[in-house]
Amino acid sequence: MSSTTIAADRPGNADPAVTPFTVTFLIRRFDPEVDEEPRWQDFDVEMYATDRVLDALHKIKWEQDGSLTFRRSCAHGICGSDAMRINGRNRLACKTLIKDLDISKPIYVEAIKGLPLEKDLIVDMEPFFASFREVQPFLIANKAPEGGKERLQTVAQRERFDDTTKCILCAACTSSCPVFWTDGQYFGPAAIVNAHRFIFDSRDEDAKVRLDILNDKEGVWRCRTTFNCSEACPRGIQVTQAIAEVKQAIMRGKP
Amino acid sequence: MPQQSAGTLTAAKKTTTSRRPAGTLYRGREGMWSWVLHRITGVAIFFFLLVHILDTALIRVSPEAYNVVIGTYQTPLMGLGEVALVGAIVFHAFNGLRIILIDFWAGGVKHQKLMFYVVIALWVITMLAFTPRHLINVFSH
Amino acid sequence: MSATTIEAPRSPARQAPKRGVNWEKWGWIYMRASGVVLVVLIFGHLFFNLVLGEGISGINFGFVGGKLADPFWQWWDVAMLWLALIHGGNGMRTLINDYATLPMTRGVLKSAVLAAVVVLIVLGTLVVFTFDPCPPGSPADLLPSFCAAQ
Amino acid sequence: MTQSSSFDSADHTIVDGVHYHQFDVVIVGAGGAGMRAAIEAGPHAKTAVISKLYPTRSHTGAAQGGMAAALANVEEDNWEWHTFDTIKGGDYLVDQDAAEILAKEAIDAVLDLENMGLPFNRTPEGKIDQRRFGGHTRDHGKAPVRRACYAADRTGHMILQTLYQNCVKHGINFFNEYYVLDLVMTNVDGVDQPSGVVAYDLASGELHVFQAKAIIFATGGFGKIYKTTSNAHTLTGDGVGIIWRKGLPLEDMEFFQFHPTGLAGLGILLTEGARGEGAILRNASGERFMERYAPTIKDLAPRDIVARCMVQEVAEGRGAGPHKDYVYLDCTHLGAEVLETKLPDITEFARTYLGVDPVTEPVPVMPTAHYAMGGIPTNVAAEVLRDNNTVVPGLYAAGECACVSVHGSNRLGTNSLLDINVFGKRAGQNAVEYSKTAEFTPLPADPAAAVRGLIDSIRTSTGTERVSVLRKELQDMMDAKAQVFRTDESLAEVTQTIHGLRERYKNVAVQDKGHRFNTDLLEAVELGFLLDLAEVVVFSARNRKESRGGHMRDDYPNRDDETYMKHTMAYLSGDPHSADAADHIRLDWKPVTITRYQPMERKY
Ligand SMILES: Cc1cc2nc3c(=O)[nH]c(=O)nc-3n(C[C@H](O)[C@H](O)[C@H](O)COP(=O)(O)OP(=O)(O)OC[C@H]3O[C@@H](n4cnc5c(N)ncnc54)[C@H](O)[C@@H]3O)c2cc1C
Ligand code: HEM
Ligand code: SF4
Ligand code: F3S
Ligand code: FES
Repeated sequence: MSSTTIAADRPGNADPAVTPFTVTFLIRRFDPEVDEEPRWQDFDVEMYATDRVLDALHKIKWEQDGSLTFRRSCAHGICGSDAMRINGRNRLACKTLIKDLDISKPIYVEAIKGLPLEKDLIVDMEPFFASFREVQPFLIANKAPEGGKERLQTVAQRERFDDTTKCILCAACTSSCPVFWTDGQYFGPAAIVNAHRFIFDSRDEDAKVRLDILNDKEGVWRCRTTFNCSEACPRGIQVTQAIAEVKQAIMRGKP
Repeated sequence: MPQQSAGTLTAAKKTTTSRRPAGTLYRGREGMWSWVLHRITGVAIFFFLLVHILDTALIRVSPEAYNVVIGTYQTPLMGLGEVALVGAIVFHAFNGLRIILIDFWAGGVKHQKLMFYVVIALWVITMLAFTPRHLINVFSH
Repeated sequence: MSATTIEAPRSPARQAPKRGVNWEKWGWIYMRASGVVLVVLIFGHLFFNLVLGEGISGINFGFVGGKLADPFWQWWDVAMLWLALIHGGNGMRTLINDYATLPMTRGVLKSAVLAAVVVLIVLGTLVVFTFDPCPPGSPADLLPSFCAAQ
Repeated sequence: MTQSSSFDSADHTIVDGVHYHQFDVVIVGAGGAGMRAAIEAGPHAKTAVISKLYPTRSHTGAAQGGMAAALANVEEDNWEWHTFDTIKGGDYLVDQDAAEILAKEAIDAVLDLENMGLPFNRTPEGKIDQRRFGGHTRDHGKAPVRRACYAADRTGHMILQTLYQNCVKHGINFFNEYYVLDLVMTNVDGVDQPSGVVAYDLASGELHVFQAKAIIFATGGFGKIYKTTSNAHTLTGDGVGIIWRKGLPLEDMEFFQFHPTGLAGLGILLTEGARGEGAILRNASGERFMERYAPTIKDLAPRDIVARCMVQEVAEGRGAGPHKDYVYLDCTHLGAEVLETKLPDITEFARTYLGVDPVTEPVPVMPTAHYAMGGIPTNVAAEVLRDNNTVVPGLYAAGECACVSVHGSNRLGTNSLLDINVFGKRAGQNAVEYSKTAEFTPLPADPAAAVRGLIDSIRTSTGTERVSVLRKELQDMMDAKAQVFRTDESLAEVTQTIHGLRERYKNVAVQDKGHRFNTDLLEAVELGFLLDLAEVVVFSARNRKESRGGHMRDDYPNRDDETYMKHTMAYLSGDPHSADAADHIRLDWKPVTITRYQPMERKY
């Protein structure tokens, strides 16, 4: 696997990276068929500085305990499968390098918070996607484009919503939000980000509906600007900024 | 179909699924901790305000009654409590302004961390000015 | 060159809220507007009462009565009373919505906050506008200095 | 349960613990091809999309550079040139009627996506912007042309999101994290007809049988037969493997594309769009070596050629780094502005994963296993073929798992995103048409029996072999012996290894014996498919004693049109455990459709 490639194959490594060292991982396990409560379990893994937390999880699963369960696919931060809480912060395991963590202490890994825990690092994503679907995250444009061609859009108009098109629906933001943790009813930053992506798209004709949806009790007004979402977003989306822009648009009554 | 087959599932499904993970404390940054403080101070001020209105209302009852109650505010212990209260109000007020700037000033989101440290700095300055003055008043009588 | 035509979307699962006054939005705006005014009012209040003169030790019926005899301070305090209580009450409502998940508890707590806010606003306003700074029969040394002149 | 919208329990019955569903159209796979088909099928027929991943996790989202279409938005272009480039790029092993359809329908495919909301980069006039890409030329090879429509270096991400958004709009039924593990065939009048699929629900471990009139396979590639690959961990070729095990043929499996610019040692892709924007490949001494190999289009030569040149540079000692085992992709002259706006993601990949900043330093790169040109043979209507001419009624395939063949022996960059849209759409439309007149084929008794047997045997196995060990041996071997350069000897060695691994696989055990979210178990199942597919790749490769496109034989370095101007068709024809692959794999040929362009020597 590319992920377990030893550092010696890798270019650009400073020397310290070539010697492996032992890292302790504390992982919050939960087997729904056995456990009543989640429990912490520790694993020692040989790692290189340039390895990622996902590599460690793979090493544990493949060499020590096959029952360790987590989602992953692309292994380079574009599919959004492996958001988890690493040392108390939401991160993608495949984008978190060992060298960026303090390995003198154990590394804590647990599932993201606020969504129902299913098994080990897996949570039920359905409530998350349900919120996403509710903001009508698709282009609504009733007029046919001229001449059966593309709808025109200036470079500046395209730039307006560029940031929020990057979302990979990993839920790192929503599950880092203290307001979302409270009762799980809040739409959450990810849904707002995806609404923003269409509200500010010059081709879209139904920004009003989305603004109405987010003007709801569980909508943008529940955001308390705690910025956890922006800190957590692996795509570097300025989530709180997007939420602020939606709030402004609601107050203006138009995008 | 045989019992151990993949198609059959053990019954306990629903009872064990939906549980909210607790786990470690989330390590948020400036934004989260400022909110935690804002929330705590807001609640504290609210409860103080309830009491404060009631005690002030005693001026309608009689000067004596009012003076008795206000007298308790002038004890050294309460004096320290007042420092805490003013500290809470000052933080809540400055951080409230920070939140308002985040919401309405275009550069607010970008500079929220800086503004948090400004809030802390202003809070320290205000408290350095207020505390000695107040404690002298409390302890010199 | 025909591009795929796309039919109307399914109806949203959560109905878009009906038009009308949106309390969440106005509550949010109110928190900010009142916050700005409150900074002035509360800081003024604290400065006048705790910093000037003898600070807390100087506060007694005479001091407060003297202040509240002045319409300027009357309106100052009433404004502070209303703005702060509604601000604080609305803030408490947010907290209750966040942390009290049972509908029953939510209802009870919110009613309690509402009751407290209403009662105190009424009480406070009445006190400020109806009280007499020089109640007859009270010892003169407890009263504001101007009472003697009456 | 994790399906998205209107699925409710009243829709299905449970018999002996197995859930039974009925849909007119069942689509396996929710990548670009699957969801493009769903958008066609959903509104007109009762449709289900079954996917082992949440749709937005599919690997289409990893595609970066662009999607080709001769829109001529920025310079003169037309679909005939695009057709020619596709055919030449595929080293003439392309079925030319299919390539023509691909190039012609490309224009609508891009406009469809734009109209669905895809945020393409724009020209100053507000039209869809286009960039250069390897092998795409004006007027039959005169010079590179701007043909790739793109959205920064996130084109695939935008396509995947846009298609998912439109599936939400249409309220498509998704069954997410359901692993399809078998195609159910019913013997009707002596002929096996597809009647449904069997899926394993990851969340519960329960089995679901989906009876369907029309079934579309859109399960993507199988890059995980290699160690160094741009493909996701989940691209294990399950769909192709299922078809294989049914005795249906696989086409042109020896042609696997190695993308020149994978991050060295990691395989994470840096798009060809980087070279489209002007980045240059250099060897250790800083020489722009592609000038020597392809004087006209240099770094923008097709991938097979560039990959080969890179491996050659390294083999001849001109590689860079402490082990002289990679070359450089030099973007430094592009400037921070271009990198941050047009290539932001790959800039970040290099920074995150290698700690190299492309703005100031050249990035170490080496070829990485990228794309399967071969797969399930289909005609241009996306119907799956049972042999060279006969279709399997009601069975369709589209996307990377299918072989139409528009890519021949080497796919041009940006033609795959195009492929999934053009043939995904066709598959969807044709499946609906078919389902309107067809009847349900009755299911056999206990259609889930085979899958249940497979799952149970792995779950209860007390063997001693570990999945990860076997998989690593397979992948290491494939990288070492069946990569960019192959010889009869190296391929024979891999065949031996695979046979050994297959024997050991019988003895594989999993530690997780549970029912819920048992990914341990599924990795074991996936390894089974990897072994099957690797064997077909290697066996087909041994049989093609020539070099063409992505298939480079050191021992037969020339293209041999006389003997090999034809597609390989491989069939499973015996017990896969037999020691000699020839005892269980039967190879056949299928002619290449040639319409306008006679094979010529391929020079750039
Ligand atoms: C890094 C990278 C960059 C690329 N860049 C470009 C580019 O710039 N331009 C271009 O044209 N092409 C590019 N390609 C190629 C192109 O992206 C892919 O070939 C194409 O996206 C494949 O789409 P697909 O729909 O066939 O498969 P995928 O998107 O891989 O989807 C496969 C689907 O099948 C499902 N599935 C698989 N097995 C099962 C099963 N057993 N049961 C149920 N569901 C299953 C999966 O869940 C998934 O939803 C790139 C590829 C990679 C890897
Ligand atoms: C001094 C000036 C004040 C300012 C500038 C101010 C500002 C604010 C602002 C902007 C908010 C909204 C926070 C958000 O939406 O995230 C808020 C919340 C709150 N305020 Fe104030 N406030 C002030 C005084 C008070 C007073 C006097 C009280 C008590 C009565 C109070 C109690 C609260 C409470 C309970 C909240 C809710 C906290 C939360 O939801 O997290 N505030 N304040
Ligand atoms: S906004 Fe960022 S953190 Fe949130 S879901 Fe999208 S990519 Fe993930
Ligand atoms: S974390 Fe939550 S409170 Fe707002 S700023 Fe982000 S949504
Ligand atoms: S595995 Fe795809 S984002 Fe981490």
